[in-house]
Amino acid sequence: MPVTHESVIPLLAVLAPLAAIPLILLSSRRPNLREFWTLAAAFTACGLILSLLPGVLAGRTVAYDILTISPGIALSLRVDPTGLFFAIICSSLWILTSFYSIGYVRGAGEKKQTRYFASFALCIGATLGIALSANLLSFVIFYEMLSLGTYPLVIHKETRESYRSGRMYLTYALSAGLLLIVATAWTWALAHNLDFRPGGFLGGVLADEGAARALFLLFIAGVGVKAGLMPLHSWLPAAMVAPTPVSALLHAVAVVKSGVFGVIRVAGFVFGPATMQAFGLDTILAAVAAVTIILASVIALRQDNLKKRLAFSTIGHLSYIVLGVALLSPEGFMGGLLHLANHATTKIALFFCAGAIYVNLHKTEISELDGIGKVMPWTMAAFTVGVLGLSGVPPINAFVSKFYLCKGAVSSGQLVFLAVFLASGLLNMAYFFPILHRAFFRPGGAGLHGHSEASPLMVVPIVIVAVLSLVLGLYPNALVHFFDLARGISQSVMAGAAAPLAGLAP
Amino acid sequence: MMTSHIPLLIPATFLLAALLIPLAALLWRRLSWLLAVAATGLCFFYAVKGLAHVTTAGRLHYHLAGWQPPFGIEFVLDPLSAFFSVFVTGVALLALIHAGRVVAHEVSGVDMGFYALAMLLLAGLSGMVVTGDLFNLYVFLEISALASYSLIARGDPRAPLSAFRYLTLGTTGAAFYLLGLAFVYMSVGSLNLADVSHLLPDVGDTRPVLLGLSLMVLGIGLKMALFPLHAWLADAYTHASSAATALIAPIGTKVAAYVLLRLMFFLVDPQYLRDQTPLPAIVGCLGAAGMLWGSIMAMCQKELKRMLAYSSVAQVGYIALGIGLASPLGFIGATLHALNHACMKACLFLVTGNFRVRLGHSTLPRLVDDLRRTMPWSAAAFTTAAISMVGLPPLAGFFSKWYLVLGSIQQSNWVFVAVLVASSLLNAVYFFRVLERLYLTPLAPPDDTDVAAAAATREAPASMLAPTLVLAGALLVLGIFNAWIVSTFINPMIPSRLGW
Amino acid sequence: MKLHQALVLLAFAAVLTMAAMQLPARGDAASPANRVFNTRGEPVAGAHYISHAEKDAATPNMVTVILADYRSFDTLGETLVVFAGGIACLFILRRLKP
Amino acid sequence: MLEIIKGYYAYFFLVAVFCIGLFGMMVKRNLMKKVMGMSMVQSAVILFWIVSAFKDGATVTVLDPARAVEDADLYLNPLPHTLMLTAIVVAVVTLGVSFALLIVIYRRYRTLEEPLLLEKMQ
Repeated sequence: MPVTHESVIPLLAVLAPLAAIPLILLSSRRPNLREFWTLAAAFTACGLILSLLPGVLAGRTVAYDILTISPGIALSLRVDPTGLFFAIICSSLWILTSFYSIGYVRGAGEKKQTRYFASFALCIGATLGIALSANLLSFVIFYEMLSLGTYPLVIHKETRESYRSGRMYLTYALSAGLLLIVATAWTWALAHNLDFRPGGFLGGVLADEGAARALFLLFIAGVGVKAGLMPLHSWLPAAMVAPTPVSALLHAVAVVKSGVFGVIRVAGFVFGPATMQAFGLDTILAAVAAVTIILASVIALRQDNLKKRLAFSTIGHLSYIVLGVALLSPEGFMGGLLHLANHATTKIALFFCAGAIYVNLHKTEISELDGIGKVMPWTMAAFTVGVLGLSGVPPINAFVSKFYLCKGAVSSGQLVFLAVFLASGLLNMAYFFPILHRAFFRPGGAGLHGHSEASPLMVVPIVIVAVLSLVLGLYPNALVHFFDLARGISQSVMAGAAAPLAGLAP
Repeated sequence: MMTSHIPLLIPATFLLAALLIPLAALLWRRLSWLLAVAATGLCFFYAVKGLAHVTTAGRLHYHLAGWQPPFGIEFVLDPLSAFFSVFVTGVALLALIHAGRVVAHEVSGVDMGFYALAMLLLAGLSGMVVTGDLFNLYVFLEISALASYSLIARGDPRAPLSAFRYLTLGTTGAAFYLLGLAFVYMSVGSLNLADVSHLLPDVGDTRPVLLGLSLMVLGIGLKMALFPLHAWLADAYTHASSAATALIAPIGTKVAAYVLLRLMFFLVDPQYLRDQTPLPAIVGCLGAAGMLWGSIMAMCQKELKRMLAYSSVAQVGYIALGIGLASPLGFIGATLHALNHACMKACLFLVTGNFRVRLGHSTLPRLVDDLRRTMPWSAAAFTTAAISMVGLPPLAGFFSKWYLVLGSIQQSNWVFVAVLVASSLLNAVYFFRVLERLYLTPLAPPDDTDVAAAAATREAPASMLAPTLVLAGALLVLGIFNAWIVSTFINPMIPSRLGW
Repeated sequence: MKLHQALVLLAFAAVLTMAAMQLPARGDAASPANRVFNTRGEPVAGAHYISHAEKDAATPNMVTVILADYRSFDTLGETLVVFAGGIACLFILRRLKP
Repeated sequence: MLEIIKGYYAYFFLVAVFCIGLFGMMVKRNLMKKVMGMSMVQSAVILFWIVSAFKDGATVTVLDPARAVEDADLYLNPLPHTLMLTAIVVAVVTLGVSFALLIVIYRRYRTLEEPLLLEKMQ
């Protein structure tokens, strides 16, 4: 058994963004102070999360029970490798996004900025809560908070289109949340336990195949909405009416990855690989994910709006992770986890670029991008890094994860899925490369005269994420040991045993 | 010792206040309000003290005039009645503090009558909660009913007619209760609740008893606005003054729900009832139907009070659904939802009162987003309560639904689960509609006069704002500490025959 | 619509009649409400009042004794109902000066 | 058969009165007639209780020196009588309040016919 220590650090990490909300609201008349609170919370949260890393690498698990929320069930946080993995991604990217946001909302002259920053903090707090939840009910509670917190961001522009998207988002998210609540209640009725455990805890209690499938489908519908699994995805392209930093962090990282993280938790920590296999649940999940990958890539080909194309690309890449989990092989699982991190850095770079182009040149359509590579060289260089990564070109980080995903497909003997991965890689190139072509090799129009790079508040974060993608591609274990963590997690889940992470510490 | 008198003191204080208020009003008009608030505050204090005593030292029995139970009337403070009296008096206290300004604004000139009737209403409701005698319950039921008919009769021009309808239906409900009680009395020979429940197993032919019980449930269902007996509620709540609605809506139906809990869990063996008769199933299905119907009707309303009234029909359905499950989890869900809904509905109606006093109306299409700036606290309280009604964690409303879902799943009642899910979504639809109006720039340009009115208005005065915010805060506290509430107060009240 | 309601009421009346036939017959001195001891051997309220009223309250009319002593709280409630009715009429009927 | 009629005719009669009252409340369009129906319903219930107090060969509940109080069968059951005193008062007061409401309605709309009322309210 791994040793579990009690510590308030996870609680503080979750509370840091939440505590920033009243401060942000109170200083609504003083923008600089308000932004200071956002940054302070971002650095605090990230610092607290990173401070947990050495312990987790050494095999220690840190937990904190906040209070009992239902007889027998506590609202509790626990820092296991999986949760920490996700928390690191979110909290570190929040810092970059905060800088970028400041540049973006000021540059674009957005109204109701206080509401924007407050909701953003709420979303991050909820996402960290999701990452560090120790059991399903805590997960559900933070999941619902996230749904609610994202709504003001989606309707931020307050246009007819954004209202429609906001309602759509809320309908999808709340229905999904309710299904998840039902699934959680059902799980509790079956197992009288909701604590996540590597390898799952439903193994012995599920007997009936129909019930197992129904419960699994409830779960997948619940988390699949946020994970953009088809046919539950249509809110995501619609939600692209939100300001770009929101699309970047929330609709490419925090919100959608919470859904994917939910799939990982459900598949690896509630059902467990053995149960999944026994009832054929892996096939269901893999089929859905494979269809999503291909369809999303094909649809992306036809989008002219840059953010919409990125959105469909996101849908496809989220399903990479889901498919990796559904393969039920250690390499696949590990590849999925790595893709969780790698897709985050690359996709956020692409969204940041889209936002910089919008603020600087007010262009949103791909057909308008001719020649902007010369006007915004840094931005478009970062864009290129992201595109290459997502298409699976070494040495960008997403290549590593795709490699492991393919390896997983091979080792599980399901070559169909290998074909899916490869075909999707080609499709990725097909919908991304024309953008690069336009940006660098077509002559720009007259509208580009007199424009140069966006504000440094935006360009610097863009360059940082691009460099990050490159560094993580060359040294997958750099900085925060993502590689070790992912390997440890996948071993522990596949072995169904306690985490054999001890000894991996540097 | 004062503690042993608490069961009597709660209704008696209200009665005394009701008698004193007409006299006090002769001296100084404002005194009637002060007296009403003071009496309710005192009763709240007694109720809290009683609850503390019941939790630590066991139940309190008070034999009026010293006659032993089957012969005299008995007041009982057991975990269930102590719990209900605390939140009924607590919510009433906040509503009455809030009522001070609203009454002056809406039913000015008859404030003495308002407060005296409010005291009689509370005397009746708290008496229903503490009494252990089934006929005495009827007497208190009628006191509270008469008070609420007349409270509702003042308001906009249509109020008297809706009050009249409420009166005829309410009286019929009481007649049903009394007829049912006649059946029970003739088959058992006692009126004391505990005595009846202890003699019932000896009754050979239970058909008259069950019919009597069904008639009583029917009568109480009318009072509780259980679907399809809810016809009186929407009109009554809409046309009455905001002060009367805010007082009656949160607690009136809850006390009826309390009586239903008493009848179906304590008068008869709930397990026998569930396994041998369709009564709990019927109550549960009516509750489920009410949840859907009330939510759908609420979606169609343009007037905030009317929307909230239909939402009450839906929320009462949740309680009925929990009662219909006839299981420990259902019991917990129903009891907790009664508490939560009392707080949520009170908060929502108080905010409606704030709008009415400041804007002069509470019509949905005329609310504009300037209110967000001019009445920020009222809007925030409304948001909190609305989110809690939708059932999002960590606010209180989520947890009662959680227990109801758990209870339904435990019995593999998937229909109820589906209805709970659907009704929550419908709640979201109509509450977010209001929130959009409060917070977002409207798409169609609103009426200029409405914009001007909203821009010129100010936040409600402290005496109205404070109770609203206390209730909104309570929702968060109740949500976070729900497990404590369940294990400390609700678990001890679950009847032992239910096997928990 | 009228016919519909009448039919519902007829069905209701039939149910009530059927149940009433299971009740003790009118005038049955041994019915649960009228007998002296119940199934558990404890005294039943109705008969207890008959035999104890004179002793307890020195009043020959048993109904009076119950009304004013054993169950005097019901009577208090009754007077309060009258009081409530009075206040209610005041509240409802009072015309306000415009 | 005769036995049943002798023992239960009062109940049958009262059930009929109860339902007629309900029918009146449901069907009549005049508010005053609704009040009459309501009153019938209440009276039926009150009489139902009174019937339950009857014992064959018993006398009224006032002490009779010729009859020993120790034999409870010699006196009617006093409890339902007492309870119904309360119920009658309640019924009367309810009637009074309903009249007050009708007065207000009549003052405002000059009619008590429900369809007319609803028309005037539009």
